[in-house]
Amino acid sequence: MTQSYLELRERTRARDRSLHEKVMSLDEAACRVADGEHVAVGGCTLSRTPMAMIWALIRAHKRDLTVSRSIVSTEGDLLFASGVSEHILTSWFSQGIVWGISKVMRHYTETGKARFEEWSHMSIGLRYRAGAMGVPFMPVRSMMGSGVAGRLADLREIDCPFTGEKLMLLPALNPDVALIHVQRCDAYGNAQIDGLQFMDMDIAMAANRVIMTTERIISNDRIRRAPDQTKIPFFAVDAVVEVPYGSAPHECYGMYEPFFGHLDEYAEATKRDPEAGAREYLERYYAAPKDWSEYLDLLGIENVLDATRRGRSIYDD
Amino acid sequence: MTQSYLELRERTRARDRSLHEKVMSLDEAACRVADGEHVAVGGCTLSRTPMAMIWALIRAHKRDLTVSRSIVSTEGDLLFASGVSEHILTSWFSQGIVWGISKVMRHYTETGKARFEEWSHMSIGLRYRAGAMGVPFMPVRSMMGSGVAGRLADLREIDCPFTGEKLMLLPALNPDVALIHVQRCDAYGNAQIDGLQFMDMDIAMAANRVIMTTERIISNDRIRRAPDQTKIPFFAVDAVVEVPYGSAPHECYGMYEPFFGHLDEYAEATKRDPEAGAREYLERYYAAPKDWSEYLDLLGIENVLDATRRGRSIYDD
Amino acid sequence: MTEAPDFTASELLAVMSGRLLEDGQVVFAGVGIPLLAATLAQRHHAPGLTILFEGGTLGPFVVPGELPPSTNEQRCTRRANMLLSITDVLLLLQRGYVDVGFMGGAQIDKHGNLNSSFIGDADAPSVRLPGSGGGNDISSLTQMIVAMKHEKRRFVERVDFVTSPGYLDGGASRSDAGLITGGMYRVVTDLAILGFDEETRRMKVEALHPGVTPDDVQANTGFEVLIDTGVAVTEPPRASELAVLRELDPERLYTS
Amino acid sequence: MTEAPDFTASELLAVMSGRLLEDGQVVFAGVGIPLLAATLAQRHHAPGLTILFEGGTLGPFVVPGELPPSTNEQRCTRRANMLLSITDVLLLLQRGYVDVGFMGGAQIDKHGNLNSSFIGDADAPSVRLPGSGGGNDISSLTQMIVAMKHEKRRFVERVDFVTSPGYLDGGASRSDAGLITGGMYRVVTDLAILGFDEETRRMKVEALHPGVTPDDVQANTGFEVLIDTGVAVTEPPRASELAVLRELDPERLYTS
Repeated sequence: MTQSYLELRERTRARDRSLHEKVMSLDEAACRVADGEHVAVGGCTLSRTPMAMIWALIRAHKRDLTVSRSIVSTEGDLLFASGVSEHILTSWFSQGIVWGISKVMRHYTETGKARFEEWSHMSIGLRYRAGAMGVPFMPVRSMMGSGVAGRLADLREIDCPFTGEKLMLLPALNPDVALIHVQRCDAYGNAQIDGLQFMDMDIAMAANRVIMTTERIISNDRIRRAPDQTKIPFFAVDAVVEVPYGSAPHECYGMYEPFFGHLDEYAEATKRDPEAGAREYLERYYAAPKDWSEYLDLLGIENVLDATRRGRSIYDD
Repeated sequence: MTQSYLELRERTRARDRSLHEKVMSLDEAACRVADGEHVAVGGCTLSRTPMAMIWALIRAHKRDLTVSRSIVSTEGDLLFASGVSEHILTSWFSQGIVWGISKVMRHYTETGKARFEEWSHMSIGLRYRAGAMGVPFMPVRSMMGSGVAGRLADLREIDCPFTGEKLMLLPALNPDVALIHVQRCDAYGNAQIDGLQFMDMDIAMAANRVIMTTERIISNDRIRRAPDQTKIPFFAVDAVVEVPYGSAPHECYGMYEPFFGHLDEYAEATKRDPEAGAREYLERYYAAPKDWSEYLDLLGIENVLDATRRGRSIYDD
Repeated sequence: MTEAPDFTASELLAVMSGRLLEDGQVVFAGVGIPLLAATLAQRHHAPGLTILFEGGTLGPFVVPGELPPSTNEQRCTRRANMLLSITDVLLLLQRGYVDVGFMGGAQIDKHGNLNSSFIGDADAPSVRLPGSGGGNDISSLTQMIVAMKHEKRRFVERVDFVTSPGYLDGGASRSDAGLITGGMYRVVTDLAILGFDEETRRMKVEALHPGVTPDDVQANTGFEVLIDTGVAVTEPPRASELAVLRELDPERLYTS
Repeated sequence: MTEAPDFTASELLAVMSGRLLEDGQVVFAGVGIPLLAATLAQRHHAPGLTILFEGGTLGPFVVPGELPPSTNEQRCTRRANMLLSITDVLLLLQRGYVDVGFMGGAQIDKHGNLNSSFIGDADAPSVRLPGSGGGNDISSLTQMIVAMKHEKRRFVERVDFVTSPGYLDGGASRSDAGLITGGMYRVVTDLAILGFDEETRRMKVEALHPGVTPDDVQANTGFEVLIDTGVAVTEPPRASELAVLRELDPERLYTS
């Protein structure tokens, strides 16, 4: 499970870490993900979800991806329903509390068609952090004594060599690929992230490959004028794709809020027959559109404007 | 050495973590530091050194302070020469490479009058980070096999329970007090830090008490309008002191560069007879002035303006 | 209670649990009733209450009528003092900056263990629940307040699965497992406020809500619940408290 | 060499070590000659060289005539791509993002161990040196280039103290100690460029600077240095390289 240090170092050494342009299309970026890889997803629940990249992976018919994310929402349903993933590692999995428990998640996990591997929220964050730091584990004081830890093989309990206290050791997680969506980055991948950071910085530094989608590509000059605003450095990034509204129907901090109407429809459509409902949704919103703009067109310009108005309101104060 | 977790939790629980004003004078803040305590110093070498607070501690004749800092410059000389500290924990100790090896550091350490406890730079940072995270240790892959590690009792080498690799475990460091100087914070202690962060965030979160000096106190409204710019939260801060040029003759990012002329004079003055030279310097710049403004007056308005012009030039691009 | 204003069970939960939060405390609140109750307390009697959200928000003021769908959207960050990464905000619990954790619950047992993962056998569950989220971390590392509906199927002898640890098997079993801090402090329901016996760590009634009898509580609890004779009775929700609640959640998003 | 321009020993060090840095690499550079040589390489033949400084700077362009007194001042951050905390920039070494570490040295031994802590007995040193700084971390975690004056008192059989590990006792002793990555790659002096034997990990001459004989090197080295017959000779500093150097450091801050 945990990568050997020499393997991690060799994979990192082999990457092109030079300052070079890496702008490409969603489809080109999708080719950078191989079947069977571990894909870490940035953002959390309905926020800064790299939805356009997930949309592209589903359209490219990827298979057997292991997917990890702090908290999984509708994108998890769709990764199961599309057959792209049968194994998701997360701490909480449902569309969002106001919509109740995800019927799609329930259907795929309760029938054994797919696996929901549950870790505590902080333990997932600390596993990415250990991976980002280049150490094989991180000590933690939670999880002990719980059923959650009881179902996880890859844990160790130790007595602290300094204090004698009981501690849990969490294995480092170095994903094959990380998918991150940001408000802006330059053509090299230097990224600025406004508002909530979630686990994105640790995920990006831990991963062996980073595919970054961005609302806008800005100049490297602008990055260099405020280097203390850079959250992810260029040499950790392998692909940059400019995708306006790349998190829709989820939110992107300060730019647009969730498309609530659409999310209500989705919940309704997957309530009675989750498998068929999700299939129809995928057909309509994922397979049918010829590109991302057509997908946004299906969401509806009125809804785009409404989500944008609400999103920008964070800066009204 | 390492604090027990229950003791750390109890000390933190007992702190007033409510949103309250904590603005006070340098002298009042100095009363918050007791003889014999472990004081962690923010900034690095010549940058964002909480010089005004150190100046106040020396004027208050503190004794037996154990002082830790990422890299120690002239403030370390003066802590030794004033008798405030006989034990400094750091990774590098001298005024700065362009001035050669500190004669004052050499005199006090080579005569055994004071102790310079040497750790690697990253290991000090990881000790603060472990303290900030509330874990008793942090694993690291450096220090092994070196003489630096050989002289440190409080280390453990282990075989990784996941990979079998050899690792060094560094004990958490939770200082009694942290001294941090920032460009701006509000009356509650919410701090924004421009430019280089050094280890200040981890130091602040690890410490059991934080004394924050700031170039300027700003409104809580301004903090709340850009919460993603806050680097240290109010509830980790116990005292706020507004001190313009609070790092002089060192630098404060974007506001003023080091007072090079003054630092050349200091190096010259402590070259021949380090002990006497430092004593005379302390008499003139630390004991004599009636307040910080008079200290700045001794540095000279021309030099203040020159350092300021150079400091602001970082934003000329 | 005829002179008392009408209110829903959820509103009762929000009011009663909000009263447990004191000015100056730092509370780590989950979405739903906890978020609402903490915001109510902040508006009503604890203006200096510092709220933390799992998404990475420190000290916000949630705007009335703009309740977030989870604790991870920008609506949680209005007027916040600081935004942190998820890992760093959760680490504040481990470091000890938090006074109380505050969550909802799906299933709880007599020792205060919470289950939000599986109904039935974890290997072949009849219902797969959404999971821990930060629940396991919060309940492992700080004093907990839980707000939940008081139903026999939710208050069980032993939870099907321990997602968020309470006192585990009671007695000293929690600390023996390595959880040497925190623990279940109060369980607030629409019938009563419950705590835990210092020795056995078994659930006991601390106070009954107006008009509720000990038998009502026992009848809706799946295990023998401890209750002293002459136990205290809570003060019914005030009009002022309900007014704030309804201003915060006009669409009854959390309080239907 | 009469047609060659004049230069100081420090300038020779900067030019020769700068040539070892390749375009597209990520180099972790210390202050002084390393900072100067990396900046020279960036200006002269490796525009895509990414420089990291210990203070927390990623990918800057140092401004000519504004050399910093250490790697921790704002002068290090001009036109940088990112600023990180000290701990996080050093962790980039451990994570493996760095191709080469580049430092000066006070004392080195035949196995490439560096001492910047004590001259004499560590418990009663004749000279207390400034210490490791990031040196121990850099040399423990990545391939190293060291630039230093070639003097007998600096090139010793065994350093008084191992501040920054090279190959420790030679052979496999470095990896046996737990340092399974990195190691000394090149030592650049004013006389020669030296490397280490793959097997014994003993210092050997890779190339001599123009006009320098094997005897010159041995005479200035405190241990038997390996040298093959017909060893390569380096190209003398070019006017173009010296011009950049003198533009960067007009006050001869690092190159006096």
